[in-house]
Amino acid sequence: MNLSDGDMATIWLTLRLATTVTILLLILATPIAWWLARTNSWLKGLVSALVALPLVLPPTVLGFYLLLAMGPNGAIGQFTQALGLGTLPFTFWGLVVASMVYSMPFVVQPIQNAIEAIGNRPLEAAATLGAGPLDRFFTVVLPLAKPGFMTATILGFAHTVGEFGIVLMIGGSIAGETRVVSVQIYDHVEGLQYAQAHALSGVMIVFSFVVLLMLYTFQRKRKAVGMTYGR
Amino acid sequence: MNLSDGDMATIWLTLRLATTVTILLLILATPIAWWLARTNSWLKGLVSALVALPLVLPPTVLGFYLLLAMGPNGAIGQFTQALGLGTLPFTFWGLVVASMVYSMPFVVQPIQNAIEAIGNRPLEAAATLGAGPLDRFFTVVLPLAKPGFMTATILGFAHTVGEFGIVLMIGGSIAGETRVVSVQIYDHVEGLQYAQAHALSGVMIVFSFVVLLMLYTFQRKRKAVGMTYGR
Amino acid sequence: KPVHVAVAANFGNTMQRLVTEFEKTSDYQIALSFGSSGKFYAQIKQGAPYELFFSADQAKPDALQHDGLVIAASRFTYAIGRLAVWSARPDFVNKIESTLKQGTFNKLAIAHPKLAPYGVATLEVLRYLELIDATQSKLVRGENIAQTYQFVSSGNADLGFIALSQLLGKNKVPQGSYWLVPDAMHHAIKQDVVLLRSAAKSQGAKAFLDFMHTHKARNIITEFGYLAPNRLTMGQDI
Amino acid sequence: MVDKIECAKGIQAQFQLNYRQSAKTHFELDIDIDIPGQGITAIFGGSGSGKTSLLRCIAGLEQNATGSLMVNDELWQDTSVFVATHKRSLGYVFQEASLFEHLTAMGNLRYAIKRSAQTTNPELLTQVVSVMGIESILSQFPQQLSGGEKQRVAIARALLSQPKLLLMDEPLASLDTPRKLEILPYLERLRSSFNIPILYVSHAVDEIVRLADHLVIMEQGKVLAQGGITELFSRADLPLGVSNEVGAIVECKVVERDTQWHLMRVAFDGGELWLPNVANKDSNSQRIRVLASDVSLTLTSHTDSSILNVLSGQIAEIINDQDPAMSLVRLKVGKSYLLARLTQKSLQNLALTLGKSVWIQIKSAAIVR
Amino acid sequence: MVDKIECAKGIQAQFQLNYRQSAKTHFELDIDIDIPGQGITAIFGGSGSGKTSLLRCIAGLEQNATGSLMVNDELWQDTSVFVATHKRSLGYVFQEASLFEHLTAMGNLRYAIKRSAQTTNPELLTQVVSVMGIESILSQFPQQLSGGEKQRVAIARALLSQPKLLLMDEPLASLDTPRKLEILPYLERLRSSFNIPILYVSHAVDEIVRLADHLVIMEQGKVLAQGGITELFSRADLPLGVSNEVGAIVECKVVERDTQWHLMRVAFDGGELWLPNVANKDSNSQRIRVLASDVSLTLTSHTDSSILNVLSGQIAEIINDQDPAMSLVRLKVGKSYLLARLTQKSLQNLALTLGKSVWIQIKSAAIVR
Ligand SMILES: Nc1ncnc2c1ncn2[C@@H]1O[C@H](COP(=O)(O)OP(=O)(O)OP(=O)(O)O)[C@@H](O)[C@H]1O
Ligand SMILES: Nc1ncnc2c1ncn2[C@@H]1O[C@H](COP(=O)(O)OP(=O)(O)OP(=O)(O)O)[C@@H](O)[C@H]1O
Ligand code: MOO
Ligand SMILES: [Mg+2]
Ligand SMILES: [Mg+2]
Repeated sequence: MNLSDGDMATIWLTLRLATTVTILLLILATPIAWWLARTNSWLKGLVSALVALPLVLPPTVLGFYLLLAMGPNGAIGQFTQALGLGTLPFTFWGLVVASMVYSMPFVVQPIQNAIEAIGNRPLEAAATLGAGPLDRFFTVVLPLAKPGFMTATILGFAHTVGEFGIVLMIGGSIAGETRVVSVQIYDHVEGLQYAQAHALSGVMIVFSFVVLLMLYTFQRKRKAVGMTYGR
Repeated sequence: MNLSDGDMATIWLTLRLATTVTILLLILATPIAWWLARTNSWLKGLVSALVALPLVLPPTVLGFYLLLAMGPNGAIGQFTQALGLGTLPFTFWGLVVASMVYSMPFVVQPIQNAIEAIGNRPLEAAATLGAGPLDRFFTVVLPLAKPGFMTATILGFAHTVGEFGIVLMIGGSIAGETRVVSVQIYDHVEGLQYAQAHALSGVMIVFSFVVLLMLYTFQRKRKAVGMTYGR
Repeated sequence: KPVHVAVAANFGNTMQRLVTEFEKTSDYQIALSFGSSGKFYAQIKQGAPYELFFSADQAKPDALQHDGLVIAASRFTYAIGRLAVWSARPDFVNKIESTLKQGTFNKLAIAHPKLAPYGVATLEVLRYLELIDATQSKLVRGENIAQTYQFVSSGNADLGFIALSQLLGKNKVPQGSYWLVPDAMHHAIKQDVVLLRSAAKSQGAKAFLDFMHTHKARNIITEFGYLAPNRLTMGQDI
Repeated sequence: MVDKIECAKGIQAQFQLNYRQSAKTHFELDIDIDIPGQGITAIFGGSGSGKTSLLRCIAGLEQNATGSLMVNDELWQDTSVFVATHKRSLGYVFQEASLFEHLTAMGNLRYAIKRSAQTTNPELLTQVVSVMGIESILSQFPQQLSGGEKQRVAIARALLSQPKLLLMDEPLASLDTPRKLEILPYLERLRSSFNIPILYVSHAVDEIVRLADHLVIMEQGKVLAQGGITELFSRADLPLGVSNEVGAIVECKVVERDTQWHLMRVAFDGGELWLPNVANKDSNSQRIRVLASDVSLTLTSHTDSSILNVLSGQIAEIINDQDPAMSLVRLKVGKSYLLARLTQKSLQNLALTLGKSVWIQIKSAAIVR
Repeated sequence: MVDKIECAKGIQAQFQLNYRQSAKTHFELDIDIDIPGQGITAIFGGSGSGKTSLLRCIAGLEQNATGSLMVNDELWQDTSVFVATHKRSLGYVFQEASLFEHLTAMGNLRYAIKRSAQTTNPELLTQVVSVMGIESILSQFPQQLSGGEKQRVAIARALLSQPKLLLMDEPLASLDTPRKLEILPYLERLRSSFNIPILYVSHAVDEIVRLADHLVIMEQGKVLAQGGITELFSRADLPLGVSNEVGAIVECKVVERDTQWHLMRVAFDGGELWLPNVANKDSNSQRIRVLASDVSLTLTSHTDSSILNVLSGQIAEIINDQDPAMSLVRLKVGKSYLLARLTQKSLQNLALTLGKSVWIQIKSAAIVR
């Protein structure tokens, strides 16, 4: 496989980005999903709609608006500047924020559904056994909602890896900082360097396939213990 | 709002595309999700991984490979030509197929999770009451897995609306046939016609927001009846 | 620390060659970003850390100049694009005008006129040949000329107006058949470069701009299918 | 047992099923039963003995079970045939109510009615709903029902599917006695007026005695005993609950209904008994259970006692009870047998020995129907 | 009732809760109970009467319930205070087992042990596991357990959290009698050796009688009666199951254990009774229940009967039974009361009237402990 150093750098950056985004998304999306799953507030529909909204805009366009918002004159930009962080576009953390906005619904929704499916009873049982809210979350909600968290992780991670419209717009394809694999493949394809594009795509596909296969197979094994005959 | 006729045409086309893709995806993804949720076959991990795989490629690159595959020399192209259908790129149905490949995981995964969460018992109860497989599916699985189907529909639809890398690649931006809103907004942005871009984005956002809000609010109402105190 | 250069996608391959040559003789490193000119415009307005911007046209440098984000004096036309009609099939382009007129092809791929200057030029050619109406129903538009090229190369479109540079790149042997569109049929596709105001003091950027004026650079540009302007004057016609 | 070829009617079930529980342990069901094709067969056995598994096999819910199943001439399963659950005309009341959570109570009932092979008489719905006492909760969703309410809706649902075989897994376990006393007679009537066989898992001996004609006793996945209820219930070696539930079952004929005292006189071949009248016009036969602990013996006949029923009989057998203080005495009364549970001390006091003639006292109030 | 200020010990609960069921119907719980801070209080009532709802209020699981709750001097809820469920030291055996599906049986037990306020003596685990008979299924997941097995694990789990208050919602409903007979004595021992109060929902009168000291009877969300079990059980106007479950509870002292006949002689203020010996070394007091249907009356004393226990008493009251054929007769025996259920006919035959002296016969075998 003739991967250049540049290709390798983008792979590492992509993994770093996707991992960061996925972890942060899980941390951020879980309380949102939890709240959405449990609340009876009228705000629920509103928040759900807001979370899903970024999806309907083309990523480049979303990226464009994020670029405006995070730029020196945008609301977010003003805020980050006031914090002394400078502006986010064209930095790794800018990519992180933008990817999070874009992949949020893929992480919130499956977790929310999984939490809803658990119902109240296991939580009630845990409470009567003396488990506080956090304890309940980690020992009851998390394991019982595992399929939802798995799905959220896979969709969130893969979507971040594959996304590039937004990344290109916010990141500006700066080698080592914001040029991720998707942008690199795109560049190869656009530059008609098909051999390189194929090689890099191939690596991505094979690598992702192996990871996904391992994930799914592991998940299947775990469940086989619990539900042999599905009583 | 200064939407041109061209803008309006793209909006209709987008709705048509997203609706078609979502309906077909639901029809196609449901049996896959069902199978994945219920099987103990070793193929399960493999199929799951394959379904999720398209996600990791940038849409444009995926579009590029689909373009090759659906072209006159590609495997799919040979097949469609043998069927006398010609080739798919630059046609509405080409967009449909490409969007389906790309949005498949967002539809399969939530449905699969929801079906898994139902468990066997409701199906067993239905069977003892004389409900055959299809009957069980429509009267038990579908209503009980409704949150999953909702999520699948919303993610699938919104993702198709927002998608554009793949659409651009396969569609060729033919007005009325393959030029959807996302492409149109993109064109506005790239062409520095920011006012038009803002107007069209605004329409998309407001429209989608209203639809999503209605969907979520309706879903919430329905559930409020069933689970007041969540026993 | 390298010089950040934003390059219109169509010039990507050429630019890589140029950079390789430049870095042979210079201590400066060049970091390239490829993309569409429209995107670069938006990014530069938001403070993108580029030092040089090689646009695919003159419109974006104009707009940036109007916004006061570039050093006006630095601007010049670095290349003039050339159009070709290409088919992946051998001999298909032999009698191109009649082929176009008779519509004996499935699709005609062009670059999106709104997005790519090659698209604008293509329309001018079609208008010149009075083929606008005849081809209207068969046009498919690529987001940029790269996509246009892919439409043709994958066999999905029989014909396409692409950049000559795409056929002549060092590492490619042109397949099929092509017709070089006479330059007289359309306005020159002038591609301008500008030095961003934020990089006014960048020695590396200046060195690279200087390199662009050298014979070596101009030879490469020509070799890749562009016209290199005779007199490299700032923003003026040749 | 009757010859199988002559009389294929009935339920012949023979199943093997293995549950792997962990690397070391597994549970094996291995049963072979032949039960009547009508009336109620009780399935009795300790927790984890395989009762639910047996019902699941019969319902076709355990795909991994091998064996064969004939239900009243219909072949439901053997090595080559496996009729899918939804094609077996059966009703199943699961151990946990298992209502459809997305449907109201009424929705659950309608689900069954729609899929019933027979058309449902609207009267049947009204009747079942009223016997189960669920009129007022029909519009509630399962999440809004109490434990017992769910169970009653589940029973109603199974009945409304009008099956040819009814499987009931502890259907009355979480119901209070008054409720049970409304449902039990209905099930009795089902038994007699429709000809459908019912398999009825229960831990409650009084329910079993009252309802069942036939009994299957299970232990660790195997059948310990099966047969007619009268026979099995006077076998003291079987673990029918505890020893003070032991008793004899007597089939009687009603010979007189005394309207003044609201009593009825029933006759069996060992004599006659007085018991509180029960208005069951449709049938003159009456099954009663006389608990061994309710029978006392005297050597002479007393007339100044509140005990109305005094029979004479002989001591046929004396069996040691699980409790060392007690003995079980089998009494021959006519051609029937009764059981008495006495202290060893009384046995000695009255010098009771095999063959001795005694007077047998049974309180009317103690007779269990 | 004792003055509340002097003796705040005990459980004072007062709750209102409204369930909206549909536009038209709703269920209202409105109760005010004051029960002892130790021993077992049974909660008895028809299906849907609000028993589970009451337990949920006490556990703090019904956020919408208003009212107040004091448990042995600790304030758990009033208008301004609401102690969260996990901070209330309680154990709850739900009506449906409600095990954690992602944990094995042992995992479920460990979950409770880890969160118990007290450190758990490893012996306690062994003991509880063995009483519940779940040694062999500890490695199984809930989906692999039978109904009764799940329930036993759930009981074990609640016990192992070593709470200060135990709420049990029909814990033994789906267990067979032998199993119950292993668990019941353990619960009895819990009552006596630890001082924790237990609220015990049950439909089974024998369980209640055996275990409970105190009784709360519910009907349609309200408390119909509450008080000591002896008192309530001899009140014939209460719907304690059915009339043939009516009986008197007598607290006795063991005065002699007869090893030859395996009997024991117990004394109460109305006389003495013989019953099969029970080896409960720790206590000399014995609670027995004498079912009204097991008591017969004679006018003279007989010596040739197998009935060992004959007491003398007077007729204190004659009450009409739900069954028109029967009467309940309240008998004064010493300072205690017994109940007899007789046919109206016997009443007439023997000319039994208020104040008349009679001989009271009770079989040893019929005495329920
Ligand atoms: N899916 C399963 N996997 C492994 N073991 C199982 C499974 N289902 C049941 N068992 C085991 O099979 C045995 C019989 O279970 P079954 O449910 O038939 O018992 P049961 O007689 O109905 O008991 P109960 O009265 O407690 O409901 C039990 O020991 C149980 O642990
Ligand atoms: N979430 C709810 N929404 C509406 N009504 C409810 C809800 N939960 C319970 N109910 C109603 O409240 C009443 C009391 O229910 P509860 O569960 O307390 O009864 P219970 O005494 O425990 O009965 P059982 O013995 O049948 O379990 C029932 O009529 C039930 O229908
Ligand atoms: O370089 Mo362009 O803007 O893709 O024609
Ligand atoms: Mg069972
Ligand atoms: Mg209840």
